[in-house]
Amino acid sequence: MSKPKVAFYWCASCGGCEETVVDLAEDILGVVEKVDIVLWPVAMDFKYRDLEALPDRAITATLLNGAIRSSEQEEMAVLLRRKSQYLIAYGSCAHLGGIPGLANQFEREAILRFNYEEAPSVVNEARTRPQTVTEEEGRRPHLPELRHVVRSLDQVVAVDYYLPGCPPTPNLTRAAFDALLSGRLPPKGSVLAPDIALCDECPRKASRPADVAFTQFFRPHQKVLDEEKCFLPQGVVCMGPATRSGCGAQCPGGNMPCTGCFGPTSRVRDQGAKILSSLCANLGAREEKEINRVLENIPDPVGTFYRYGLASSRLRRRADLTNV
Amino acid sequence: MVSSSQEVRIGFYVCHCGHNIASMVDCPEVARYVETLPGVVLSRDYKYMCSDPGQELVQQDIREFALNRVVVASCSPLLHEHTFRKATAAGGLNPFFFHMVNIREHDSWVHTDRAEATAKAKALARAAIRRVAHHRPLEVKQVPIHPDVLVVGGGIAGIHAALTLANAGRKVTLVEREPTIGGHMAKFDKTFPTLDCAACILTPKMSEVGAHENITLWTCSDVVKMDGYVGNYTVTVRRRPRYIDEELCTGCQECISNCVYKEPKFVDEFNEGLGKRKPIYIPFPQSTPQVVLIDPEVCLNFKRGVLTDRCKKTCVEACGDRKAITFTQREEIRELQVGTIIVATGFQTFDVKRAPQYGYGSFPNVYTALEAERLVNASGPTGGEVILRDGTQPKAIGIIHCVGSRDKKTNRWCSRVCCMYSMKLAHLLKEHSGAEIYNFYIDIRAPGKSYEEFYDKLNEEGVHFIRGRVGEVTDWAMTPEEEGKLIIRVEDTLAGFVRRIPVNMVVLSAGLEPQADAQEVRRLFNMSCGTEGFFLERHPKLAPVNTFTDGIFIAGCCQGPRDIPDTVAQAGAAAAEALVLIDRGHVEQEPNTAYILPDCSGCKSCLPLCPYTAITFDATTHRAVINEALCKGCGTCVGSCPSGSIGQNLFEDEEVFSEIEGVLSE
Amino acid sequence: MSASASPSPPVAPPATWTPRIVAFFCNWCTYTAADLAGVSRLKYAANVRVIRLMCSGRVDPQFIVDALARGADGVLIGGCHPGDCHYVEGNYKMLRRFQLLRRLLQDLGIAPERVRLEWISAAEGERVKAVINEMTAQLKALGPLGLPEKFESWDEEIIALARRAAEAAPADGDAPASAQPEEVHV
Amino acid sequence: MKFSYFPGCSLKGLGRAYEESLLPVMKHLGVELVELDDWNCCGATAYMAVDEAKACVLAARNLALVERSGLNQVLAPCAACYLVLNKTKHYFHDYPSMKQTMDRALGAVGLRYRGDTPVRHPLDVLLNDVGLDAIRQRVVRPLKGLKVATYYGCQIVRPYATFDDPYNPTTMDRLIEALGATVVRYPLKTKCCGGSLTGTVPKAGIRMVYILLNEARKRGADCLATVCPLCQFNLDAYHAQVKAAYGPVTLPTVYFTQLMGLAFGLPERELGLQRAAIRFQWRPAVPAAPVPSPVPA
Amino acid sequence: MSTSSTETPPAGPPAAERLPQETAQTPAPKRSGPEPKIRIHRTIKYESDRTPGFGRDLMRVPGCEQLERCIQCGTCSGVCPLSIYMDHTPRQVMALTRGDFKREVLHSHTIWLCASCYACTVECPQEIRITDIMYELKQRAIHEGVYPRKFPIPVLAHEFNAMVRQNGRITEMVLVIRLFLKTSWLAALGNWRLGIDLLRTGRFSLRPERIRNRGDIARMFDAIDGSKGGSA
Repeated sequence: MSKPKVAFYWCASCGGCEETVVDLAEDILGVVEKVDIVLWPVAMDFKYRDLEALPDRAITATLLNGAIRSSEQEEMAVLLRRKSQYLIAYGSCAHLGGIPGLANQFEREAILRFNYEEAPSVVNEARTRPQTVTEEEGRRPHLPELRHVVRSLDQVVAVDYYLPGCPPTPNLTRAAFDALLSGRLPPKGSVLAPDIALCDECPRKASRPADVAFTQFFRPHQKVLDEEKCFLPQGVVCMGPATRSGCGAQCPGGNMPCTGCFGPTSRVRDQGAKILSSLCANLGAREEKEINRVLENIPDPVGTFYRYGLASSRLRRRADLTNV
Repeated sequence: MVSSSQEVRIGFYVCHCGHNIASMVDCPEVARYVETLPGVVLSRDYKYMCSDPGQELVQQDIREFALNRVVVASCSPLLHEHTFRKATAAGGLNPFFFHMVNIREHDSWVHTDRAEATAKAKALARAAIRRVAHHRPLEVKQVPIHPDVLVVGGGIAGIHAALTLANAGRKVTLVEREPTIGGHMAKFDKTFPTLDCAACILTPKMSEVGAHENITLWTCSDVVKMDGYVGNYTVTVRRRPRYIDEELCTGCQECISNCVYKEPKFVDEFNEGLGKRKPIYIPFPQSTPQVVLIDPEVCLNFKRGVLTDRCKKTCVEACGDRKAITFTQREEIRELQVGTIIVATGFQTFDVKRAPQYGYGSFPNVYTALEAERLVNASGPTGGEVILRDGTQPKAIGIIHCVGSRDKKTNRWCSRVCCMYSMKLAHLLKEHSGAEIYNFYIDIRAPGKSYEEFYDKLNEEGVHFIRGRVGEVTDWAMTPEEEGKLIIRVEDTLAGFVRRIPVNMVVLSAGLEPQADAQEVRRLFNMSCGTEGFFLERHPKLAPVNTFTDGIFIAGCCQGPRDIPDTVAQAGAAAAEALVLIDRGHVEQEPNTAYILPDCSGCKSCLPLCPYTAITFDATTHRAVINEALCKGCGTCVGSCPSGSIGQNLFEDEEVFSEIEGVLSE
Repeated sequence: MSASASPSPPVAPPATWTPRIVAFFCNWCTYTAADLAGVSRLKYAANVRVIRLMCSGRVDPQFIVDALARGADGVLIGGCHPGDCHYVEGNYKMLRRFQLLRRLLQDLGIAPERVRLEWISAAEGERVKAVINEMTAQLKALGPLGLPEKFESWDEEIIALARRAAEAAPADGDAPASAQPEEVHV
Repeated sequence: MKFSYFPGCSLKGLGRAYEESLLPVMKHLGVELVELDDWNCCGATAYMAVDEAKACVLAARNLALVERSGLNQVLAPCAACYLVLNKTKHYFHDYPSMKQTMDRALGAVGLRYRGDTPVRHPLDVLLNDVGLDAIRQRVVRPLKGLKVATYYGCQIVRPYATFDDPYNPTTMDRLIEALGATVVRYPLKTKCCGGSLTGTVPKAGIRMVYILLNEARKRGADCLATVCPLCQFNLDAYHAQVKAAYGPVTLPTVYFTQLMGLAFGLPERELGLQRAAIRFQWRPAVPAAPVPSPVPA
Repeated sequence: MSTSSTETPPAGPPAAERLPQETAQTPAPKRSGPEPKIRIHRTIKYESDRTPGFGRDLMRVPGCEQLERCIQCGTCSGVCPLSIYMDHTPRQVMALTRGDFKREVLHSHTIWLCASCYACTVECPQEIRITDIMYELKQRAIHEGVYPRKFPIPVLAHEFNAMVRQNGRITEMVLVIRLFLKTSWLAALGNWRLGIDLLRTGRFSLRPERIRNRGDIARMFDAIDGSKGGSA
């Protein structure tokens, strides 16, 4: 058994990342030939105790996707960290918190209350909520606890590399495997994608004029989008200028603006603040009233600018005003 | 990108500034605290850091302790950053390894709790210590200075500045909005306190301007645009038509006597509307240039500014072969290259109608001070006789001080010259009419050389001084002696009771205020205005003729009310400041320019943000490029770059973040 | 949302608590006005820390969120009056950012009064004093923002986890979870 | 056009002729006035001198009642009421401590004042809402040949009014000229009538009345037109005392609304003219045109 | 001009503000028995004559803040229609107040002569609200009980207060009658013709005006008693 061991794991995520391994298509065969997959919940049955039984650092690399929200996910993250030589945050959720991270706009209590009591579709007169421990017929099953905030993987355990994307593209995954297997690894902590914004590889780049002054914003569904032209002069928010490249500009290729899943470049501390700065500075209006009229069509700045990055933003999550 | 591989060795100095800082900030304690911070090799407190020994201390320490960063906590960097950069350089370091902390203007002078002020000083110092670690060596650029000068405004300030520069051999362009130079001073009869005739001292200087080989005089002209930076300004001037070819007109004025209007009929601006002039006229006999002009609003040959054929053109006939009259003259736009600019645009007098309680406009015998100037002037509309609008001669005259001055509802400031000019007018009016003169004042402000003596002289002459701000000027009489007169109701505050004083003439000593277009002029030349609207000097004491824009200087009443001696002195100072720049031949530019990092994605977001078009898109590399010569260092593109791919010397992201961290990590 | 839901609710501010304000002042107008306030010996609250930039246009919204995240209770931005910017329109650029940023912060539960943009010309030393005092009073009424404390309270969960992990594998050479996760990130 | 109407104590007492002429004139112009239910003393001048806070509370009760009534503007014809209501509104906004006081007092009687009710004077409404054109159209008996000295007094132009120039108010001048009369230049138009001093320090008060009457007479006025019940009372009721101190000066003082009523051809007996000590007599040179029916409200 | 400094001053007081019919001579006070030629009293002020803090305290009242800016220009007196009768001109009242001369200010009859015409407030170049300061001074004089007992103005104010508290409105004639009863019978008699005029013209009404919710006023006052708006 000299083949390196590889694990895939899945925390708070949609599962799409695990599927991407299949997106490697025939290359998957090459990978499988060279490695042993020891953990892959979406495809293989595997027990916690089996994993625990492995010696520490026995797994060469673990590709963990999903954000960390529950105590169980935390435990798995810690366990996998211990068993792995390289822990790779795989995909936007593990990298930045991802879509689940948007929950950080709300208090945990509010989330529980809404989902178990107040949502229109809920019938729960007893106001029952999931408990971490219950007693039933003499047994005491445990349920994971929901943590106060959604975290990116590196906010829970040390991470060696990041593979960005929602989900990461096969090319990047393939390159990561190649690097891992060949040992030609970049410095620890690197994001395994180019450190330059998406526009660099966007086919629409050349169509952007040098004098954009926004007078109106549209959401993608509000307008018939020109398939060739840069989205920004069309008044559609595109996160491309504030987002790492490496995806091959797939969304613009499908006539949708970039939503920022690769996260910011290394030179940026807060992706949302940066795109906000750039878009607003380029508004045409001068009067407060007119400025706000134009900006009105960005109805949800948090959801727009921090779609993937709220959990790793400078403000990280909603502050609790009730205690302030 | 900004860190230096070398080990950081910081020297920190906290200045007592005598008691200015030390009385509110525990300087030794700050020094002790900073010594504990990472990277700090030595930390000292010292009485006067800006003194020579203070600066030498820095130089010695750099050499002795192999310092490679210097932080001084003292006054505002706007005051002494330059000083300490020089000291750092003299110690053998790049001057930009220095950073300054403002614990005087922003701390000791504005706070009252010693513990809080000391804590603040520590926080600011901590931020600087963190920041300075990121500093890098930078080069200062030198830009040559164009030796020509523009002077804007041809009053006594502009005239004096232009002559000073021209006599020093510099080429000067003097731009004046009116058809003649001379400004307000040309309207005065006498000047206080010496009572020498304004024309006698001004007109020789005016003619000298007109004749000087180094001065180009453009009247009827406005500056409409200014571009560039210190040493290299491009100025656009609009020259309005006067319908006379200045080169051909000899100033014989035969055209005026031959105008179809036999009698002067139109409001004479120079005489404050007290006299009349013709459509073709010269503002006053000593006008410079000695060239007539045509008022197209009233000239029969123009109907509402459009050329018609309604006149026999007798003026043209009179001009004959000289052919100086050109009805078809058009507005011209000219461009100038200059290195420095002196703005001397003067003031306007307060519109006394804004103080309706004094009845100007309702009662014909209420005059403004400038009208009174013309009335006592031998070359004025009445030949110097004090004859009122109703044809009578006054037996009693009230002069009301502070009209539109020291009044929060109009202008808050003291106009500084009114006390003196009111007394001058009191003297002249008494001399010319023999009337009883009452001065109504709040306080007499006579702080100049020989001014108090002038006040004494007026008292000796029997001019009445009543301390009290007049409540109203009215025409309703209560006693027979008041019938048909203007009655001034005032508290004689020194006597402690209210008085009613009937007079035949009231003179309103209007205050001085900024020109109506001061705000536009300010924007034009990139200057600031104080709250009252006068142009703001860079420092009230140490840089009174400098503005916040290098190479632009101010002189005269555009900076604030002042009298003629002060104006002339200030104009000389402004000329000297311009000469300093010109003679040095170059200016040094702060190296705070922005630059594009290699990881630019070419998204073009920054291109429209630069007001100086310093950022362009390189079509071959598909990246943005910043032209360092055009960049002025505002950093707007840096703050807006969505991928963090623009840096700015002296204000790098890391430097600012480290400051934020520094001020907040307690 | 009950206070008890948080792992350790922020403690009520002590009576001596004063808000911390980070101010970004443009070199030409507001910084100069603050100098003028000093020269005029005006007195104002000592809790403001001024960072000098050349223009309000340089104020990157990242600076603002960073200051709040690091414990500022309020951020004050001072620039030249509209039309007066030394760099033509840097202040307008800041105004535009400010409008959306304030909305964004509000959506994140941060009171809009905590971030303030003021036009203060070089002559308005009095205004510097008035604005700082007024903002201090407003922030006092709002109470501490306390983001670092909040982050710390969340981190208790992670510190506990790291401790458990360390107990489970004391010999493990790899670094346990960091107590300062945001520092780990790139 | 509909206003809440705050008459104030004077218009129910000494100044009832003002109300008697104001109501029909406003009705005639289609301005509906709804008397504020259960209004109380505005807290006027004398009260301000005893306790400013209480005066403000009194005024605030009225303003709160207006807001409760659902009408969004209040018309205060009396100069003192106009001033006090406006002053209270200013204090409410300018001084947090005053606002607290008002809130507390009103809270005790279950009322609340929000602070946004405009307080209007009839002159303001007539000039700016009704308009001179509409007024001119109503004139059937132009007051041609009548010389009027317009007397505004102090408190409607100072210090809170914004609808006219405090130095040289002209709203009443323009209104009276629209009625066909001639306005004489009267420099005392904003001088004080003596206020309550006629009653308390007669020597000072009577002198002021004399000056006002005498100057108007000297300038050829047939009458003084006023906007304030106290001014009207002072200028009308003390002729005997004036005569005793300074000799006879007889000049009638009318409310501007009375002149309007006359010009509109409204019945004289319904304009309260009989309530003056010095009766105002005016017979037009031209016979009246038929009176048009009032504008529907 | 009669007032030229070189000429002999006129015999009487200055003619200004004197009505043609007024006597040029200030009437001499009626005296009985021999009086000294001149009566003197101390006018010098010692520090102990001041009430330190009086001015500062007054400036804390809403509307009175600007007093500290007074430049003693006299505009207030210049426009005041009553300044001709005042023992201290309004300007002097400002100076005395600011100088903490509480006794002089509260005993001055200037504050009782102010007719609240606001001319001074509108004209003051320092935007001092002099009328409001006069109100505040009146209130303090009443509070301290230093006004003349039968001086009509404070009495009027007091009666006004009582009537409003009770009825919510003012019945002017009742007020006037009470005023005369409490101050001077003589004055009431002197005004008999006025009363007749009022009766004749239907303006003399003694029917008390009342509001419906009469308790309201008292309840409101009780709610704020002891807490003056300004001092909070």
